[in-house]
Amino acid sequence: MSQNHNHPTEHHELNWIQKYVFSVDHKVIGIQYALTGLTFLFFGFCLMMLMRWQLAFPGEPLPLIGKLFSDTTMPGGVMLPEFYNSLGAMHGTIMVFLGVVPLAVGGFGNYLVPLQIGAADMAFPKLNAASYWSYFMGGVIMLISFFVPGGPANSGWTSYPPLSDIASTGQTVWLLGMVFLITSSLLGSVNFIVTIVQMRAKGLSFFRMPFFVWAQFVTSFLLLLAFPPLEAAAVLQLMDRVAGTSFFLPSGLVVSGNPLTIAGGGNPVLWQHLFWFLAHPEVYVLILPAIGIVTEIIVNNTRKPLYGYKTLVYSVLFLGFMSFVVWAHHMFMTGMGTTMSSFFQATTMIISIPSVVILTCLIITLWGASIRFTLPMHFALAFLPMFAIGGLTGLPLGLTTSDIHLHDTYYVIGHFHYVVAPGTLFALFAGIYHWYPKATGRMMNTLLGKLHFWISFLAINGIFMPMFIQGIAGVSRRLHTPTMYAHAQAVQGTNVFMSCSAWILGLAQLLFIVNFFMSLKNGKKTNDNPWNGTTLEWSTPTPPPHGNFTKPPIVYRGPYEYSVPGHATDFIPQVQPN
Amino acid sequence: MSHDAADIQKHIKTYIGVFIALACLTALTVAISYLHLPTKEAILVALFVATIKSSLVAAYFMHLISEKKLILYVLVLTAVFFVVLMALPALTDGGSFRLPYVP
Amino acid sequence: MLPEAAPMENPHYGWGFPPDVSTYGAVIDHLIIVIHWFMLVLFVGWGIFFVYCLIRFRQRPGHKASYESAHTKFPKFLEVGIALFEAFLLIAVSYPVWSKLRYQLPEEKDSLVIRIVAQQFVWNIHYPGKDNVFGKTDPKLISDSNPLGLDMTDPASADDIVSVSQLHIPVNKPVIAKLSSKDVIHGFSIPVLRVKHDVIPGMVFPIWFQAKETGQFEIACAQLCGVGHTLMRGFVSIDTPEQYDAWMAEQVAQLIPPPAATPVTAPTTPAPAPATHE
Amino acid sequence: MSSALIPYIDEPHPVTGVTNSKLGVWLFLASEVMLFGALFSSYIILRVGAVTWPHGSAILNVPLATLNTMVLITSSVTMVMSWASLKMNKFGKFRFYLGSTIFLAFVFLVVKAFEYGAKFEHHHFPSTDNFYGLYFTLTGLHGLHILGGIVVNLYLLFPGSKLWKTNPEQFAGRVECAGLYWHFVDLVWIFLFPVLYLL
Repeated sequence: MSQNHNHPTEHHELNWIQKYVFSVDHKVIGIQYALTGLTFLFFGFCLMMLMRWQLAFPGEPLPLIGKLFSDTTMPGGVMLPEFYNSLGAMHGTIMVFLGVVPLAVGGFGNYLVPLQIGAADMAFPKLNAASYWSYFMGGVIMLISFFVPGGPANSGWTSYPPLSDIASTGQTVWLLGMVFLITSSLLGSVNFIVTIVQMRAKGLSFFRMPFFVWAQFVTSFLLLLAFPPLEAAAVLQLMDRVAGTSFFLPSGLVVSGNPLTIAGGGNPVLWQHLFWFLAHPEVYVLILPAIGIVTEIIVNNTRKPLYGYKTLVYSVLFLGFMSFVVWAHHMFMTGMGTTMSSFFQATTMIISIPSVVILTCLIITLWGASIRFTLPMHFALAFLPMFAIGGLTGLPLGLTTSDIHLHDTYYVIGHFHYVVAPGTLFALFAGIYHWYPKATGRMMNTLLGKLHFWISFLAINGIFMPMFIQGIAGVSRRLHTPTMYAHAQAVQGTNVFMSCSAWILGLAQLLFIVNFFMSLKNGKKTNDNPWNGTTLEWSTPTPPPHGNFTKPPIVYRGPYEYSVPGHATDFIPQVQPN
Repeated sequence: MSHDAADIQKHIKTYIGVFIALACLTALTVAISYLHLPTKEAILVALFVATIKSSLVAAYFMHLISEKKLILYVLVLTAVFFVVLMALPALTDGGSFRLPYVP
Repeated sequence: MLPEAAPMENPHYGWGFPPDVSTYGAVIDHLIIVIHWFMLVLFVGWGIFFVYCLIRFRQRPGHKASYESAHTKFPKFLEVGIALFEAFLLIAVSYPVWSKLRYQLPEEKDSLVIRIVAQQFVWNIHYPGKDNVFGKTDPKLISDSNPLGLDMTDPASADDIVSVSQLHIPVNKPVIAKLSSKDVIHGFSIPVLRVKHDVIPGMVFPIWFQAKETGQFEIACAQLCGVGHTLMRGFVSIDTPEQYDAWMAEQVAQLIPPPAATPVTAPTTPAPAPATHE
Repeated sequence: MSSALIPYIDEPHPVTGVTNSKLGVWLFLASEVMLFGALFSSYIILRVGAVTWPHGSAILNVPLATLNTMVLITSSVTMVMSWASLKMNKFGKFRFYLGSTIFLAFVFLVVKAFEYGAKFEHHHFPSTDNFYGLYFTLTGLHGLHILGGIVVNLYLLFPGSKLWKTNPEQFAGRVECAGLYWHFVDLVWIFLFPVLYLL
């Protein structure tokens, strides 16, 4: 039950562990989320860098690093297909559930939402800590799965049965880990919604909220209502694997010549429905906070009000709503009938419109601006074309006819990575560079940051752009040895290019890591409002103390009052009375 | 909260009334099941009775009948997605063009 | 267990689409190309505006941001335009083409009807033989020599041909393939024929395709199906009618009458199907 | 800690009219609706796709389940009565009613255990067929929810009831929230009962 204790005693000194480890302060929890999420992002990316060796040079031993691996994974440095499949499955799982969502929702959401709405903390601080630790447990369980016999889950991050039902132990551990991660998201989403509904500062009506808060609000509803079906599916698959039920196993299965001794009568497509009922809204869970962050940064750096604030709000609400009724476009090739495939194609086309609206609003905001090319602005601006590519390439996948050729090819991978990697991840980097001074009181190094940006920007396009070429050529995804096929052999050169880009991207992240830690000590000290921002988080002391605001803030105006004519400064904070 | 003792007394009467109604409906639904209606009718009747029962619980025990609008909005939203979750997978699966599996 | 690699002749694979040897593939390719032109126009349009804004409205001394938003109806036109174009693609192209490709199967009597039974990690191709009737199968009878579990007590089974990962089809004749799987989900894909469908155990999907050119090509698995997903390569040989008949005759010649042992293991009465029906 | 910073813990928000906890519990219940919704949706798909589907009343123990239904309904009444007692400032009565709720919840679980035991004795396991699979999964998950409710109610009955002395309003709010959850568990059973046992 979601209640927190009410100790009337105020402030007694907390020891280090209470303050920084088992803290219930939303800012500490936010930073915990962000750091854990960033660590997992890097780890998940390392898995991919390993896979990219195999893809670029199939069957050749990986020099140096390859020797570190066991004979069950990379004997002699050559990657086994089962290990490749494990890496693929875990890359997806870690990036989505342990990396991006915790960083975007857990990290930025926790840190910023209470600050931006003028609250002292989240509505349920203990629940918030429980949410983090549940996530942490889920992460630990996922890591443990690397050490169980047979390796971690190897049936893809989508875990389609029957393959996942008959997979090695790692899949069971994966399901357990997912249960923890889902619980964490559910606790978090309840907390966000209650906080946003109940705890906005005086004067902060819904339509004065910063757009980031709106994005988090919609995201929370998606998590709240879309995750439970996956939890149900995980329970059913767990029963299949542990108790011998056959919810996802039809009758008459014969695996490598041996008939399965099961009751049968199940339906493998049922899993896909339950999985994608979550996983499509999950795409918007990944992208909405990113859009929120980018909006904040773009408005702040254009020094003018946001174009079409209300349009944007209605667009994300509509986007969130529609995301629940498009999921079966992931399943066009599972034999659905004319009516339903027409329905899902239509909803898929409809959901593209609000994305266009959002992008257009953000670009038109640039008109008449005075654009400050700060470091976070670099990443925020890069987000726009990258997200555009990601969104546009969804179009041929959303139409069944063109999907026939592109389904389950690298085109799909290119499409969603453009949304999530140069899209969401760039937004998250932008957010880190933007709010780092608020959290630490110091700026991050601009030169290192710009190097990080330009190398990452070029490298990340170098990874994902060739995927469209491979997809058009018809290369199936999840191939351990792409050179097996003549049509894939023809585009094998792109694989070498992509892999090199990926390794360069990996190296570029070292610049970020160095910058992140170095700036903690050596960064230039800043005042409370280094970017001349208007929203409430810039009205707190830096870093914000426990309880955030020195006195309860009162909000007098909308979130983006920049360059108001006749005003001395080019920005009016929301808390400024006139 | 604006409950005074007299209010609560009235509530308690309602609770007992609801309890009796629930008990009767439970008996009813069990009794109907012994009639062995055709499957379709049986499902309709059983779900109809269950819906009445759950509405009673939600309306009176969970005070939804006098609950604030905010809560109702949340529940309406949930109900919409609940219907989506019930209907779309079943429709998609039922309408598929696959042939029956003959081993 | 792996089939020998067949020699690859002709196909001019490269960047861009794989060669299209199907009778209907052009419309799929055209749709993809049209969408990409549409995407390119939008992206370049946006990009020009974007870069123009970045240059013209950069921060510099003497330049101030305006509080007023741009007053323009342009975004509305753009959004409506995109919506209309998408509606056009959907209603005029995707719906009719998809329903033709997926749901309007050619007449069975004019087509070659085959079963394709996927398993980890081969494609079993089941030809009905001369009688055009598939023999009964039963998962209980599946063995190394009988990958489909053909019931040899069924007279229709006698002339059935089972080919492992070698699909031979005659050119210019529609082929109806009934897809099913013995174990996990596979993805039946022949890029050059622009045909792809998931193969899901417990269900049978009838799909069709038709080739307009002869040649040797590959079948790929599109869905992750386990350790050997990559190795699940099949071969499709699109033959002239003469070549096809010759190949078929060769298969028939190899057909050995079932050894006496088979009828013993087979149940005398047809086993009650432990099956999943629709 | 320092919850003085967090408003609307014991008094409702002036605009929304609810406390944080109440909104939180309702949101949690919304997610529970989707959880059980997914399971019911699975039930529909599996049942429609099945060749044969047993009639629940033929193989499950309907009288025992009817008894359990009555036990849960009664426990719902005692739960709401315990809240009403607090509202009327009768702490003793509150303890009696909440205690009864917990007792009835245990009765429910014991009956359930007997039911499970009988099934196992006859070698009916989740793996027997999808009907039994769903029966055990759904009732098992529901049983876990009952167990969760028992833990919460035990907390409110013993250590948590100290709050009554310092902040009765907040304590009543907690009991109400626990009640909402408990009624929801009852509500799920109201659907499970006909779906599994009678159809």
